[in-house]
Amino acid sequence: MSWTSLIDHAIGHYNYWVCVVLMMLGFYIVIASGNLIKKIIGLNLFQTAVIMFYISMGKIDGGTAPILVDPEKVSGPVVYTNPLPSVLMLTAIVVGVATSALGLALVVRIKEAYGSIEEDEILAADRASDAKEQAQYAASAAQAAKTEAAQQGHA
Amino acid sequence: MSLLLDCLSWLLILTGGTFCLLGGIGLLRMPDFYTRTHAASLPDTLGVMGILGGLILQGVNGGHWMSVIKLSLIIVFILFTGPIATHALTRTALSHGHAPVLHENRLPEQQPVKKDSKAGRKRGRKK
Amino acid sequence: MITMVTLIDLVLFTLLGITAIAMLRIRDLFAVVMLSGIYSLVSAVIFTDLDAVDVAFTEASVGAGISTILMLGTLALTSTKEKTPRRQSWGALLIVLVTGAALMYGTVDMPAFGDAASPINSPVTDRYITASGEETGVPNIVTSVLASYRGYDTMGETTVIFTAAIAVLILLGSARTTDAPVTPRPATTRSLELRPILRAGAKLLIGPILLFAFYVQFHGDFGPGGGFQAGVIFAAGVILYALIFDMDRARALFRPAVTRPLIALGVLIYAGTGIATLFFGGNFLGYSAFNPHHPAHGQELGIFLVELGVGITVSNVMMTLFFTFCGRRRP
Amino acid sequence: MLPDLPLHLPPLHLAVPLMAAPVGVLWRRPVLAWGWAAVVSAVTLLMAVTTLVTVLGHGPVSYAVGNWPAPWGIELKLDILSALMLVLINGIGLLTVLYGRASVQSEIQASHQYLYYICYLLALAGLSGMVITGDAFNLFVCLEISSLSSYALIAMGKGRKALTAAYNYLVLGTIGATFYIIGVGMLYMVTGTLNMADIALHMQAAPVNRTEVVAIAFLLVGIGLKLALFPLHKWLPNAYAHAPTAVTTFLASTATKVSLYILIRVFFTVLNGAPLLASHLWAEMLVPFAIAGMFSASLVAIFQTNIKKMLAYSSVAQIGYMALGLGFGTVNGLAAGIIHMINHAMIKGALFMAVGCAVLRIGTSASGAVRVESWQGLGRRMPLTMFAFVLAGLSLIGVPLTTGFVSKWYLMMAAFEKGWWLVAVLIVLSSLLAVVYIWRVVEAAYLRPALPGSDTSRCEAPLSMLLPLYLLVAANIWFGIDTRFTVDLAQAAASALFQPVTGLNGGAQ
Repeated sequence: MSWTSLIDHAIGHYNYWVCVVLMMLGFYIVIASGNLIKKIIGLNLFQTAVIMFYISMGKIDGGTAPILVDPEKVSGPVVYTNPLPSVLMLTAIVVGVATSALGLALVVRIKEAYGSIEEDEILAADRASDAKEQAQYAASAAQAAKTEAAQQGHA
Repeated sequence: MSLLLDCLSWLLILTGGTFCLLGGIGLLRMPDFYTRTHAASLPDTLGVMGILGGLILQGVNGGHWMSVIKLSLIIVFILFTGPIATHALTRTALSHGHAPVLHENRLPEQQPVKKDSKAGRKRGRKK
Repeated sequence: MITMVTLIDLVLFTLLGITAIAMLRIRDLFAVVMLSGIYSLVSAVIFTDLDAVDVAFTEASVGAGISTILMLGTLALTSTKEKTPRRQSWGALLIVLVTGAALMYGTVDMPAFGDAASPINSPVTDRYITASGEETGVPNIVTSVLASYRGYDTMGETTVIFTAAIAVLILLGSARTTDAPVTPRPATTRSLELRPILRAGAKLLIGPILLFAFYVQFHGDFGPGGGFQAGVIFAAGVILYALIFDMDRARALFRPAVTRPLIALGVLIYAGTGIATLFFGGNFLGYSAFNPHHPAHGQELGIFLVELGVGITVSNVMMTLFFTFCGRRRP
Repeated sequence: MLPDLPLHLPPLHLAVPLMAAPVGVLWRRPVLAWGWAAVVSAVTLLMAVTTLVTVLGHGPVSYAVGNWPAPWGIELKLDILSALMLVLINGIGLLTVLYGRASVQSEIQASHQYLYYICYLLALAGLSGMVITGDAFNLFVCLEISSLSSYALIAMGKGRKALTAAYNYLVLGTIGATFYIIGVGMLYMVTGTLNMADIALHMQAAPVNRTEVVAIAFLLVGIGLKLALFPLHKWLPNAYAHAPTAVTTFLASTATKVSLYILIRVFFTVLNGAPLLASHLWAEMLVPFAIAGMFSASLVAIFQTNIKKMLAYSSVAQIGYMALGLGFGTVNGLAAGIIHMINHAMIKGALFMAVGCAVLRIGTSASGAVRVESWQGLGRRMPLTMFAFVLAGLSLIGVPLTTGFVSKWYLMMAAFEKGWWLVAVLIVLSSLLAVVYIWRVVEAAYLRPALPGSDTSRCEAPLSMLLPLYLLVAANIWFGIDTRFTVDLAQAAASALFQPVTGLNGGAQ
């Protein structure tokens, strides 16, 4: 591959590369962040980057927005950018906002129930209540076994 | 005529662009919240008006009257929203006790770039 | 080939990357939410640049508008600081790097950006571009594909929004909401009421915003826009009113008893149009059947109806979301 | 002019529950909402059965939505497998609605019950939509309808853990869906179409392309997340454990099955005849994950004290069996996977229904009622429920004369056919693990004394819950003895999937 073709390749794919980097930034925020709101923001970032990826692939050099113009008003053929990615991504944006609304509602409820929106604190709270329940049930099970043994001995 | 319009339009666009740039620089260089808000309102008003005005002249030149109308409407709306937003922002800051860093209440050793808002507020209350 | 568009594109994309990195590093959630609004706005500019005007319109109104408001509402109910320091999670980093590397590997064989000869500009797209004008009578190809060729998808999309509203009502719709006027109101709201300039400005703006929503709704066939964008803009006007004047008064105007049935009505209009076409002898959502002599007229009617359904559902869902989030009392 | 309804059935599978959901806003009274959901489920089940009969009689059905021929419009495509899935989803749906009335009454506050039924109808619409569509992007839209409604349904569970479980499911599910659209986007980029059969045709014609490889990998991971395929199963145990029991029953027997269906579609319709599949590498890649899931999830299940969570881990293990069937990459392997998919829906449906009956009567806190200790002495207190649990448990283990045995038998046959003796041995070994965890519950219920202070009077669940439960248990036994129906259908569906895709608009077979 010669240098010029390499540069052409780089320019032709720069958009996709940036989209990949943005996707991964969003993805990293989702999985590495311990704050529930920030995770949702990360998801938004991730999804917007995917939208950008789709839109990038639809663009045609020298094209125009896919709204038909009166052929009498312009000279020569008109190149329209591909409308299909736009259509798909309109749907994706809607899905994205629906998901984040639901996620945020869950965050509000979690805050009310746990008093925190930090993953670590929530996990700790869950662990504490689990341990308490475990101890309680283990004790009652042991007591039940003891009573049963006593009854059998009695009989 | 068209050349004149073209020149005028470019002049306006360049002026607008310069104001935007100045606003950006001001946002970074100004010492406290209020002066920064002032800087930030530059691109909102003069910057955008310059650029849009230039574009309107281009539209007049090319006879795209629909675009001219739409651009004029945008100018009107930005003229409304920009200053109102700036005003609301600064008033909220002021009512929350965020005092401006004035010349007399800045400590001599304090770097103007490091506008510590908390310190500023404390001294503001003292006054 | 470097064109002006590519150049603008490069700059904007770099800006986007910087914003994203800032969002990763900053721990003040308020700032992060603001940055995410900026991120959406810059994305919208890029979409315009890439000729996806409808997507840009939607991203600007949803990503920078509604999403940001919902997030701010959530922050008000939770907290604005990220407590835990960002964990140096090597596992997460590894997953992300592997995924990223896979994607990068995938880009190698991708057709170049802007290439008119790439496979996606295939017969499928050709028909949309060359024939949609005659087949549907709608100049905006995005609208005709959205509402007619792929109208079934859009019905699903409307349902997704409906589902979100139902889900948010399940989660936040009861117990703590303030159906009665809250007394005393928080200090910030009261101080807002004392601001004549803000109120006067808002008064002047709300009318045109609502008017613009209707323009976008009914002009979506000819220019960018459509039911979804119109719905969001209409809701934005109402939200602006609620923010600056009074939440309770806004809610009295757009009562849940009215908005909630309307959410359902929009979905029903959409799906009902599909069922109606069956009675006219077409396939599901085959609007041409409405007018056998002029299929394009039938298409126009069908597209008008389903866009109306989308607009009704979306505007009412957005208002419901806002009122449910912001009407909830802080715990 | 009345439309010819049987001809327009395909879009109605989605449209009927989808329109029923907004209408449901009107019926606020729980009884009315329940009745509405039951009527709609019955109607959709009837439609599904009609479709299955049509497909069996006349071959696959293709429907052009909006009269736009594929690939310009969205094509709905019903072959044997999708018709079978429709019957499964709607059948289980009807049973859970009938069963769920008492359970929902006790677990969800009265003012929210109508919203529960709306969400259920939406989930039903989404799942049906995923099964009938022939368009890769439309599948994503339907996936989101079903996912969003499932998140809400799970969050309705008692106790705060339901909220975190729903949140985690939401995050992971959205990542999965996003991976899926990245994959679809890349496939669209190199083929220029979104219709699955059309993508297959393009990929058959073109040489292997690196973008395609990555696209398939992303589709796999995305669907794997939704499917809870080991090691992407982290969301599932908590989501199933803390959701209302009726929701767990419905999701456990339908949602993961539909995800598996998508996986089958990707492998056998999209990758049909593509140079990529020549090595069968993709399918075989599933095998190690499937086996690891079978063992590790079963082992974790043994140590659970929460019975719902134990069954949820067991689900992860069972998903391993289904994925293993796919991984053989042969007609018989695929058939075995499909058989297990159907059978497991019946098994887990019955098990979770039995759990729901017990929860209704034990009636302590949400997590307390499903603890093994709370179940002590339940054999005497709720003999019918526990008997059903034991029968369904035997089926899960794979005892002869139950459906579980049938699916494991066919899986082993497929393994032998491939010459993978070790895999066959592993299938038997992992089934033994199921004996251990089912035995723990049985032991507690029949051999341990009841907890002090707990009610020991005999108190069976209401008939409205027991009937659907015993219907499923009976199905478990019936299809375990008379294997013709499931096995023949699964084999027909599998061999149809191995036919090459040759054209669009119904020309797939």
